[in-house]
Amino acid sequence: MDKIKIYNMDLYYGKFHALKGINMNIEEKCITSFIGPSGSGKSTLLKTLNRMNDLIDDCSITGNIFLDGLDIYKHIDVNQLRKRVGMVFQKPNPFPMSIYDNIAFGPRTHGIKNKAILDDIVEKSLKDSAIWDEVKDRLKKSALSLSGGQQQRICIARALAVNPEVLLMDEPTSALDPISTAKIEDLVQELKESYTIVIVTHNMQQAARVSDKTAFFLSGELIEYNDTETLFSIPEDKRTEDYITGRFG
Amino acid sequence: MDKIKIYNMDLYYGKFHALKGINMNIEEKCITSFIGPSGSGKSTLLKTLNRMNDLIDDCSITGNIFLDGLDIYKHIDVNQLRKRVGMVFQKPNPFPMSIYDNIAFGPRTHGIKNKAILDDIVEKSLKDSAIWDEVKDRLKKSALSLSGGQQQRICIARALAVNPEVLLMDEPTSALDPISTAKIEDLVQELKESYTIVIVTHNMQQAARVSDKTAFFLSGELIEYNDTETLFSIPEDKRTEDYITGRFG
Amino acid sequence: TGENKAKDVSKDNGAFDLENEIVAVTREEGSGTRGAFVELFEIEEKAQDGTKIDKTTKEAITQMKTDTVLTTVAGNEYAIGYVSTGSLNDTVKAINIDGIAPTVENIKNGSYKIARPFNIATKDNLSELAKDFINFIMSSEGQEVVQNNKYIAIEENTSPYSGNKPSGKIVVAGSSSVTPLMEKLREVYLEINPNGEIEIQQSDSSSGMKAAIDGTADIGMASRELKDSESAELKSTAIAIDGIAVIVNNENAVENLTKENIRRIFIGEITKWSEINK
Amino acid sequence: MSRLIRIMIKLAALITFSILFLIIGYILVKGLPNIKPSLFALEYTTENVSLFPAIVTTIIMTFLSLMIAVPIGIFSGFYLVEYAKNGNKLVNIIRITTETLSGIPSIVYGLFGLLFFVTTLGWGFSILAGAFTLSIMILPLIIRSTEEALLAVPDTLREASFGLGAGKLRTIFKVVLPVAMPGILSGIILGIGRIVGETAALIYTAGTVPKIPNSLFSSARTLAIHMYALSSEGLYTNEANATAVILLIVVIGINGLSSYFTKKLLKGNYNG
Amino acid sequence: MKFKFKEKFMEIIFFISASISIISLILICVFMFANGIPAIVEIGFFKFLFGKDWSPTNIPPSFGIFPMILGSLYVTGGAILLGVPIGILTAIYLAKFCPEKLYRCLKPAINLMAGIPSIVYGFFGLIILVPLTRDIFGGTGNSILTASILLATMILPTIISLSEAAIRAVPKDYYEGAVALGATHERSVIFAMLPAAKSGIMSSIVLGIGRAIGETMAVVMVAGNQARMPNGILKGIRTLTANIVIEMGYAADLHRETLIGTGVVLFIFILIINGIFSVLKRKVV
Ligand SMILES: Nc1ncnc2c1ncn2[C@@H]1O[C@H](COP(=O)(O)OP(=O)(O)OP(=O)(O)O)[C@@H](O)[C@H]1O
Ligand SMILES: Nc1ncnc2c1ncn2[C@@H]1O[C@H](COP(=O)(O)OP(=O)(O)OP(=O)(O)O)[C@@H](O)[C@H]1O
Ligand SMILES: [Mg+2]
Ligand SMILES: [Mg+2]
Ligand SMILES: O=P([O-])([O-])[O-]
Repeated sequence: MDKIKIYNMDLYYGKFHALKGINMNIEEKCITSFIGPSGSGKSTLLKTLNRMNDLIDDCSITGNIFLDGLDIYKHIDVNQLRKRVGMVFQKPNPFPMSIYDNIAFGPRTHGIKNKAILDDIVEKSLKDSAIWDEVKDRLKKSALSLSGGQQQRICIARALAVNPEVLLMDEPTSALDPISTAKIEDLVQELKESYTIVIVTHNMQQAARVSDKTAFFLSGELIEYNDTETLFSIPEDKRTEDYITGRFG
Repeated sequence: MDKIKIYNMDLYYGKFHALKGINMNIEEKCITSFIGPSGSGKSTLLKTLNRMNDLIDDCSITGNIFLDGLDIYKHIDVNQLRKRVGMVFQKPNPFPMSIYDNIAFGPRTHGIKNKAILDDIVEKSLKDSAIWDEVKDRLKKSALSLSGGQQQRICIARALAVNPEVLLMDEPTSALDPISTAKIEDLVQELKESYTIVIVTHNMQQAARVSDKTAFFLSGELIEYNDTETLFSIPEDKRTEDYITGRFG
Repeated sequence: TGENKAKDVSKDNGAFDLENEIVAVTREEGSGTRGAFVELFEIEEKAQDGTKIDKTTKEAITQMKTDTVLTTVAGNEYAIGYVSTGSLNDTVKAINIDGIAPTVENIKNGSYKIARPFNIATKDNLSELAKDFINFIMSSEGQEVVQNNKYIAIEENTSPYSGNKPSGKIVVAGSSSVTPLMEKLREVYLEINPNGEIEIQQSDSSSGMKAAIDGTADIGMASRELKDSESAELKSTAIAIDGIAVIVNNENAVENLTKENIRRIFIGEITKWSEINK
Repeated sequence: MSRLIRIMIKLAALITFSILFLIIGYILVKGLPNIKPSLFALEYTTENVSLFPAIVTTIIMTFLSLMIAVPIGIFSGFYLVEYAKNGNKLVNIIRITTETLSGIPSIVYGLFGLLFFVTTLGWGFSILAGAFTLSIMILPLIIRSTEEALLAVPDTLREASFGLGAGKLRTIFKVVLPVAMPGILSGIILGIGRIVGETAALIYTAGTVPKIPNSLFSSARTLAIHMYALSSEGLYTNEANATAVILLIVVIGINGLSSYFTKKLLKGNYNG
Repeated sequence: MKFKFKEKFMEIIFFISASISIISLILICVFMFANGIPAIVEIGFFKFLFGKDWSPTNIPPSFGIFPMILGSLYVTGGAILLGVPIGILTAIYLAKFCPEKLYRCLKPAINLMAGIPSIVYGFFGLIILVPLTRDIFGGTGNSILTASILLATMILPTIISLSEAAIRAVPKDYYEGAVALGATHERSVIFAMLPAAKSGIMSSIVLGIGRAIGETMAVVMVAGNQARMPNGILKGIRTLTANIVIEMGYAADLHRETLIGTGVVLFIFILIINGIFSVLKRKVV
């Protein structure tokens, strides 16, 4: 079943045509990865899925995106959309507050006030993002004092804490070591049971390892979109082949 | 020959013992990589080599570090040290000015005012960091309008522009696509001819690919330090073996 | 008359230098003090055709309050200015004009002519308290307060106060020059009539008149004559006379100036202390 | 080069603080010897020239004005930065108007307050009319400093908050405001400075009655006006000098209190 | 639903706040223009603006404010020349050079400086600065120079506080980036952090200029207030604001309206300066 449908979408930053006629369906409870060289528009497309591009002034979009059949620009309240479609960013961006408050921010936003429940959520989210052991003794310390990798895992925990339906991850492991990465990858596999996941990655091994479907972007165009196995073994497009075999450029 | 000698170094953030009794020599014109899980102190040690840790208030250091036999804390002016020991950060941090001015910042700092020379340096640095073609038409545009990957390559170019002797790179390719990464890796290999390079990476393939020597860190300790080939093929320490084979946790 | 006893010493040791330019300090256009000063010293030229030109030199420093005139003159050896006699203090020296000192007696007996009235202005339907307070001001008790504070009483009506001590509240607003006197009058009056409540708003003559016209104040205070537009709506009464003293720095040896000298200083014809009496 | 920069920076700081301490020294030297108990009598008379009522009025006036201007100013800042689209013509007009109005002499505000609050609305000379006039006067300052402080908050924080499904409101109050608060506070402190030091605008709106006000509709004088009133005829110069010292102390007190409250407020915010 | 209501409700509150601000700002403008424009029209635009004689109480009166326009330009220009560099450099000092302990004393001192009333500055100027400049530079002391120095002092707190806040808000990444290139602390702050704080610093300057132009009570005491064409910085001059505050108390009728008209001129004056600044701001990206 398709969770998200993107129909004939074009996106401009001012006059710069950043995404060109994108058509694609993202399957429910499945991991989709976006690959492509830097600047190809992966992050841009990802952000569009929970309307984070609304925040950019000169960004204009044509075409439609549907979540469960509803147009996200017309029929869904944007905050509800973002609650349902969570996000982890490329650069770690913890809030300048304590680790605990960072994680509890989302649940509190959605009305959870009970201390015990919050404590549980915080603990679970931190465990799921493989950082509990490192921070359990300093939950009241500022999240900004952590290392880059730790910060990013705090951000992942923060996103998980609101229990989204879809999780968008923009190179979530680019700042992580292999062990944490492996943990996150495992986690992502687990989450697949109940969530739809879209992941941007530069690491083709990662894409091959974790995702069910892969989309390859180049200069704002969706070049090829297929089952991960198929795409990596028998790419249809010459450019895809060149890219995945590193012959590119 | 040893470019840098670290002798019995301990580092504390307040009371937190972040680096424990580090002894190591970094060879001249050679690529050394630091690997280890997140929070193990790789970035911390790297920053110590050009005294970026001076900027952190509650950071205290004991032991000695020598550059070409001179104690960097006693016998070298800190700005000269940083000119000689350049750095690329984990998070791209271009200045809020034009691309051109970003690259020219370092040379200008060190007294180069001649426009033609600056132009040359800017072009060469951008070419070396594999981003010249993407930005050559918009050198006067703000560097902040670029994508994450592009920004990081600008930062690499900026570091190269001052012609350092040693180049410290903290996960310089963690935000780059494979093609740019490959270019940077090639570049690093080339730079080795004339520079000493220390690179922090989470990507063990990268470490294996580019570096001559590899150091493995765990919880602030230097566990093992050896030729890259040796370390990856016949690690002496059980923990190193567990880590590089991904059995760690 | 008008002789100079200034020590004519060299400029170097900082003593008084007669060759230094005179620094004339005047008040702003429209100030009551200035109005009286320029009129009485004939600095203002009135022609038959109704034109009126204030010829005060444009080089004169203009200060907008009595205290800043005092401070400027006190701080500059070569300055000359003028202030209300009520505000004189020992930081400056008041000089005699044509040999006459600016004392209360001299002003009262008419030998010292440089003075102007303090006015209050009211509308027709006054409250009981306002009427009574004005009666008090014009009574012998009220005029005694005027005299005790270095101002000159209005001669006319000096019968004693005989009010019925009404209660209520009135607002008196206007000129800051009149305010100190009005505060004294208020205090003495409230001792006689504790039932009343009097608020004094210190601003300036024009605001006082405006307040009286639109009813924000019961009584307006002005240190100048009323403008035509104001007297169309208000009735004014002089409650006291205020002398104007010409002042110089304490370092200045000048004790006396002729009226003509002062006029020529202020229209810019005399620019050096040494030129006086030539 | 660096040495030159450092010398210039230190020299500038030296100049600034020398002048400041010169001024403070001047105030103290002139004022301290004239401070005497009678200045603190409950009621003002021409004998004791008490400044006590003026202290009370200054405090009331400051907090009343801040209560009006700070929320409106900060909320306006929110609207301009977080809601109005960038490049919105209206925003630019407001920005330019606020900046322009900050250069209008306060006496013009005073005359406006006189016409509008005192006369048209019929409030008479009153603390309320004074506070409203002052509020309008310091609004530009608060709006602008809020705007700048909000603009300085990195967008990544807003993105993170929105990404969690937080609405604008929550993002603004829980994420953006705490980060921006120090900048806003410095605007508020500048505003306090203007309130406490203002004379021209208040003479025409709050009046100059030297009494402790018994309602918001009473006329009363702040310390600055008290000083102005005492000095203007050159009759109470010593008392005016003493008032300046007390004024300094009151400013220190009010500044301290506002920093304290802002910090309190922030603490509460982080745990919300 | 409740959630959405609250969002909408607060957005409306913010909008109303912004509207109140706008309305009150517009009211002030309307007040000024309605009172000032008729007088300007009656006198004649050019006669008013470029007339060199200001004798409002003469009969017939003469209302030329050109000397005051120049006066404001000179005094404000002087204040900016002295105050802006010192202010920004001091802000840099406080944000990046000052030891923590010293900062805890100096910061409240700056706040205090902002809280000193104009008339205190005025007396300070009259009693300390006027004799000082007279002794050092000559002239009467009540001069453009003295007024500029005094005004520069008075705009310092505005510029310092707002610039300091802007500099502190710059992410430390920029600083680190510069330091790692071998730039000294000074260079990193000036060339990497200042550009990032540009917008905030610019607006501190604009507000400072506003304060300088709009300031009256202090300038009036030291500027000499001669309503004639300026002739040297050691001579006195009258500014537009001084003109308003000096004469408003006694003015009536047309005279009063011309004073408010002077306010209108000031408004336009600052508008032009702000216009120049926003163009500059856009250019220097
Ligand atoms: N806010 C913006 N304004 C203008 N152009 C933008 C903006 N954000 C991105 N771009 C441009 O749009 C293109 C696509 O950017 P995007 O960030 O989506 O690339 P990406 O594929 O995620 O690259 P990377 O792997 O480097 O993150 C790039 O050329 C970039 O310069
Ligand atoms: N400024 C600081 N103050 C206090 N603790 C710090 C600071 N910076 C780092 N640390 C702590 O020091 C330890 C080492 O941090 P460091 O950044 O060197 O790790 P790292 O190996 O680079 O990790 P990563 O791969 O996540 O970047 C971590 O536990 C971190 O929390
Ligand atoms: Mg991206
Ligand atoms: Mg690190
Ligand atoms: O000059 P006055 O202040 O007395 O009008």
